[in-house]
Amino acid sequence: MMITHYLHKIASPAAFYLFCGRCLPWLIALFFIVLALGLYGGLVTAPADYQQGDAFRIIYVHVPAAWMSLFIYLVMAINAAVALIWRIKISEVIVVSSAYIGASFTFLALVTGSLWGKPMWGTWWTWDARLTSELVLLFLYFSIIALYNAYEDKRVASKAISILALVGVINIPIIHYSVVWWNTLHQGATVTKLDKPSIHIDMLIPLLEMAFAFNLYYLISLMQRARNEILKREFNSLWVKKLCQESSNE
Amino acid sequence: MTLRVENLTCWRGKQALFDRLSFTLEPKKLLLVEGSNGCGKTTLLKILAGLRPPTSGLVTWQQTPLDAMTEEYNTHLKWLGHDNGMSRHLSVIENLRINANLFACEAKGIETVLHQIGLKPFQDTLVKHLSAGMKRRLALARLMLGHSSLWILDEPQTSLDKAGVALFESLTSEFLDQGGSVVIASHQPLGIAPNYIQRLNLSACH
Amino acid sequence: MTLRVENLTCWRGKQALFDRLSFTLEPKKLLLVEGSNGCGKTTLLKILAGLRPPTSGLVTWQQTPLDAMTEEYNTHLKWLGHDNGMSRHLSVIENLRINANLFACEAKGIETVLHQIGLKPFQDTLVKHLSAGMKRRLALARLMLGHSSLWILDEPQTSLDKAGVALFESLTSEFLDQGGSVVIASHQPLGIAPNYIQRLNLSACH
Amino acid sequence: MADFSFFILMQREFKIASRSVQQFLLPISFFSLVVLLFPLGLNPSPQLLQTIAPGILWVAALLAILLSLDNLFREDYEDGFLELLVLSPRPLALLLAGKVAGQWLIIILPLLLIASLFGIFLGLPNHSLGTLLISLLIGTPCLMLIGAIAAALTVGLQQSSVLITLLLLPLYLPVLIFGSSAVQHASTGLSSNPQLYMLSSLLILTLTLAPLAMSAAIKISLSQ
Amino acid sequence: MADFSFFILMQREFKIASRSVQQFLLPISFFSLVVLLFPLGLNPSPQLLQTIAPGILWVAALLAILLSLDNLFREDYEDGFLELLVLSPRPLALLLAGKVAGQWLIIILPLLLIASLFGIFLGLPNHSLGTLLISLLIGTPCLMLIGAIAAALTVGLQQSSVLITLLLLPLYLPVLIFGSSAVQHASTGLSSNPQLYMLSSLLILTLTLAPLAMSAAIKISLSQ
Ligand code: HEM
Ligand SMILES: Nc1ncnc2c1ncn2[C@@H]1O[C@H](COP(=O)(O)OP(=O)(O)OP(=O)(O)O)[C@@H](O)[C@H]1O
Ligand SMILES: Nc1ncnc2c1ncn2[C@@H]1O[C@H](COP(=O)(O)OP(=O)(O)OP(=O)(O)O)[C@@H](O)[C@H]1O
Ligand SMILES: [Mg+2]
Ligand SMILES: [Mg+2]
Repeated sequence: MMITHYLHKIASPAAFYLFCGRCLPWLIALFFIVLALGLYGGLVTAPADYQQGDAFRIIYVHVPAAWMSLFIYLVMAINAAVALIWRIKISEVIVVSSAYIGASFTFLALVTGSLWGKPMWGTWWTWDARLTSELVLLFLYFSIIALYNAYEDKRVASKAISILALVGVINIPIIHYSVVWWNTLHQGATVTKLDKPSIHIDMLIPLLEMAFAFNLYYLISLMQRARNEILKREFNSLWVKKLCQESSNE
Repeated sequence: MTLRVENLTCWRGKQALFDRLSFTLEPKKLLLVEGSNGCGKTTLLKILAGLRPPTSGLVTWQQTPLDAMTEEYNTHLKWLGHDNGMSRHLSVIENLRINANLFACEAKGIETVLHQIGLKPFQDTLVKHLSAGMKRRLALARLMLGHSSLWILDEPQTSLDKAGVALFESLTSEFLDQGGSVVIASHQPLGIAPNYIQRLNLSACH
Repeated sequence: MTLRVENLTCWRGKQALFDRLSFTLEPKKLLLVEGSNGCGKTTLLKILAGLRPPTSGLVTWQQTPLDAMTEEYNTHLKWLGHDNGMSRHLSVIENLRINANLFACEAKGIETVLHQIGLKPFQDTLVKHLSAGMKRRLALARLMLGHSSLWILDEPQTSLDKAGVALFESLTSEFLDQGGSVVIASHQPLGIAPNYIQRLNLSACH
Repeated sequence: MADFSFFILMQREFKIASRSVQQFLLPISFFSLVVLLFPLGLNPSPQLLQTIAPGILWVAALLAILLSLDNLFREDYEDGFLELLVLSPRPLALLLAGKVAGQWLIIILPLLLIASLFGIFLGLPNHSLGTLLISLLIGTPCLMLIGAIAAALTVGLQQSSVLITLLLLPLYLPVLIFGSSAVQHASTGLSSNPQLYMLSSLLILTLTLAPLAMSAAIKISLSQ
Repeated sequence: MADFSFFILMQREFKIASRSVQQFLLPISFFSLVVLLFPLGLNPSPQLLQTIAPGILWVAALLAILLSLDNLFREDYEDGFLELLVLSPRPLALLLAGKVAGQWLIIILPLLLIASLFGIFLGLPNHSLGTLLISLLIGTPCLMLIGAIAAALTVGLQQSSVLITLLLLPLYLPVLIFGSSAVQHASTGLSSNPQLYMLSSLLILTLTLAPLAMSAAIKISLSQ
């Protein structure tokens, strides 16, 4: 009881709106610093691969983007559960806002992957399990967005997509373990093996930096989208009216 | 058995249908919801039945808010919307049997109800072969199955002929006499003793 | 411009709805078809509109049988059934534009019609977002587009509020004044000068 | 009056479609579903995939059109709009032809786009891609028109979708066979002209006869 | 009161289905359509056919179920019956589960029959025929239940059939992969137990969660 009460309090749309407003400038600054570090490390200091030459450097976009595509889905699913069980408005907003960002990252992972596939496997595309299941993840994001837009009433729409997001969770393990369950062309776990990553430390550090930068980017654009969405939904509530007055006074 | 509404507000799009509406409906009372086309009668009825959430405000039944006891509330409620809720591809009596099951009423009442409502000769006709008014009569038959304490009816007299309307009115009077409450949205005059009736004009809220 | 019916018989299943029905409808006359639920009013109206063939008998318009001149007859006819004939997914004004096109009326009348029928503020609302009565008003708006000499209307007052019914009655009176003929099936009292009205009670045929 | 009739319902279809992007997603989504299911369900070698690609693409197109037929007249029937069409002074055959043409136009562009995309992904050789597009361009109107007759006949019946499928199974076979064998011939380097000619003559036949059949079918369906 | 609820709508589905034989023809007709179209569209060698047979049969079963989903709740929504379900004192999840179970029972028997028939025609080895039937028996309830969630989410929306396909494209993938690879393994002589275990655990998952998701979805769809 205590916990849900507390949750409701800090997750009130007004509080969330103001909180994001305060965080955003700092996050943006941090994002640019980490991005610069990661790019420098990836494009300049990391040694060229002994097999792939400089072509491998696309790893610094492909792998973080692919990770994000899965991670964002998990964030969505968790928020969907929260939205359905505790009826927290902010979670509803996070689900919708994440869908668009997740779709973009998935698209990016697909494009960079197939750009990388051409020199590596000699083809843009093959129908192996990981590639196909990543494509299916893109469709999952699309279907969530389409369902959201099909509903007129956006509060109803967020509940509907929360259910869909939860049902779709079964796909995540399938995408992640596809390289284990089926023998495919795609790289097995290289970085995410816990004991001993099979990748050179000079390559690994920029990769982790890029992954962090991508996470920051997600957080930033999530906050911005969520703020917009909140304003749209609460257009006739007192705090939004007050906010409008303040900003027009300035 | 009291239905109480407190500060009920409903927005559709960018327009408020009603704003901070409050009333109480006691047993033996009929709330006649009136108002011009599109003023929000159907919407109000759906909220009272628990089919839609209101934008804000509270509906309570016996002091408990609706969303806290849906299934319990449903045992007391009978709903008749703009649509009849009958399957086109089933016969009259099959539809009634399913309804009796769904609302856990005894099935033996069905024969008498059919008789009363004038559909006995058509009991094996498929619903898609009924005329508009006969369909509405069938929907009314649902109200007579089993026990309930609250009826929520959206324009129940639609398509009924004069005998049908009279039948409906006598049914309602009887139900009220036995301590039921009724909410009706209607544009037609209602032949029920005025001491039962409590009026709500929605157009006035704008 | 006379609608004449001779020896019209219609069987539905194993039962005759009406048997050797004959009447004539002159201009400036309104035929009010009455009868209990399921007695065959809708069926008769559909036959008169040429939507169904009768089991036997003849319907003529200006001495010509209907099936010999469908498209010619259709230029004179306006039909309003139990359903409104409006697409849920189009807006009010789009629906009217398509109707004007379909019946080859000038589109400029649409604005005034919308105004008259009280749907001007909703002209860009999708039909699925209208209330039951607003939909019926929209269907009535069709009658006012372009010229016609015969209206066939099945329970036109359904779902209309008092203002809507009054509007409908004044429209009909005006149309009759200008020399039109009207066939209406209805259970509700009709506020139209009795000298226009010609009654047909279908229950009497059984 | 007849000259303009064709465009009334066509325009209406466009309006309805423009209400929601999803209408344009129909071919894409269903087509993708069918096409994607195969590589996943079959787990085939790239070579095998290439062999069966023309068949998969054509079957997927056929199924996508079949799916859209079920709803072609349903809503219009239920909200009473079909009655108005029959009672309009304009020629019913032309009105309905316009409706079907509108639906086809809405479906065809995304279908062609996505078909060529999947054609590439499935490893169809470049020179047969053109044949695929042309065969779809000639074949799909046949499918739509024949399907519309079946849809008109079954409007208002219980289980109309089953009936439609049953009615269409034999009717669609010739189109499918000519269409997919055109693509197959092209991808093995043979000329696909004979098949394309056959498809074209089927098209001419359906174009002239289907609108009349449709309007008769609608009148019959409504008069019960 | 809950104990009996499951059977109310199940019985109703049977009643409606018994009105017309066509209901039982739905799976057969659509399934046959898809399965027949392939050999005709592909023009393959018997060997090739045998390789792709498991995939074709599974894809056809999936599509047949997909097709029946579009109408699962539509009529009940339009005639107001869904409102009554929501307002009934019985647990909505159980009522809906009963409905889906009824539909499944109506579909499954003819489907299994026709699938084994076609399996033989397509040259599937005898020992993998059993696996085909078992995998369909475990897999199709998953497909029905997941599909029913999608149908419940899109009830009352414009273009619901498009949306359903789009929603199900990603959701059906796991079932299809495990199902068809079970048959493939069996026909190459390998054990298909791992796949069947995976399918069974998917089934248990959907059996427990889908009714709840469905009832939440129906309530949401009706409340707009
Ligand atoms: C369109 C083609 C491709 C797609 C859709 C794709 C998709 C993915 C996905 C979804 C992941 C994340 C897996 C997870 O964390 O569970 C991933 C990771 C990865 N991909 Fe790709 N990929 C593609 C092409 C390639 C190519 C051509 C290469 C290089 C040969 C490659 C190398 C990697 C590596 C090294 C990882 C990190 C593995 C790890 O440690 O988790 N990918 N890819
Ligand atoms: N599609 C149909 N198939 C078979 N019989 C039908 C069909 N529609 C109506 N009937 C039967 O025809 C009879 C007349 O129906 P009709 O709809 O004409 O009645 P109505 O006078 O319009 O009644 P209402 O006042 O209820 O609208 C009824 O007994 C009905 O059972
Ligand atoms: N599904 C919907 N989505 C959005 N707005 C709607 C929807 N249904 C109704 N409305 C709007 O809500 C308002 C009230 O509709 P409602 O159906 O409650 O009216 P009503 O009082 O029942 O009218 P009637 O007497 O015509 O039945 C109308 O202005 C209508 O435009
Ligand atoms: Mg209403
Ligand atoms: Mg009638």
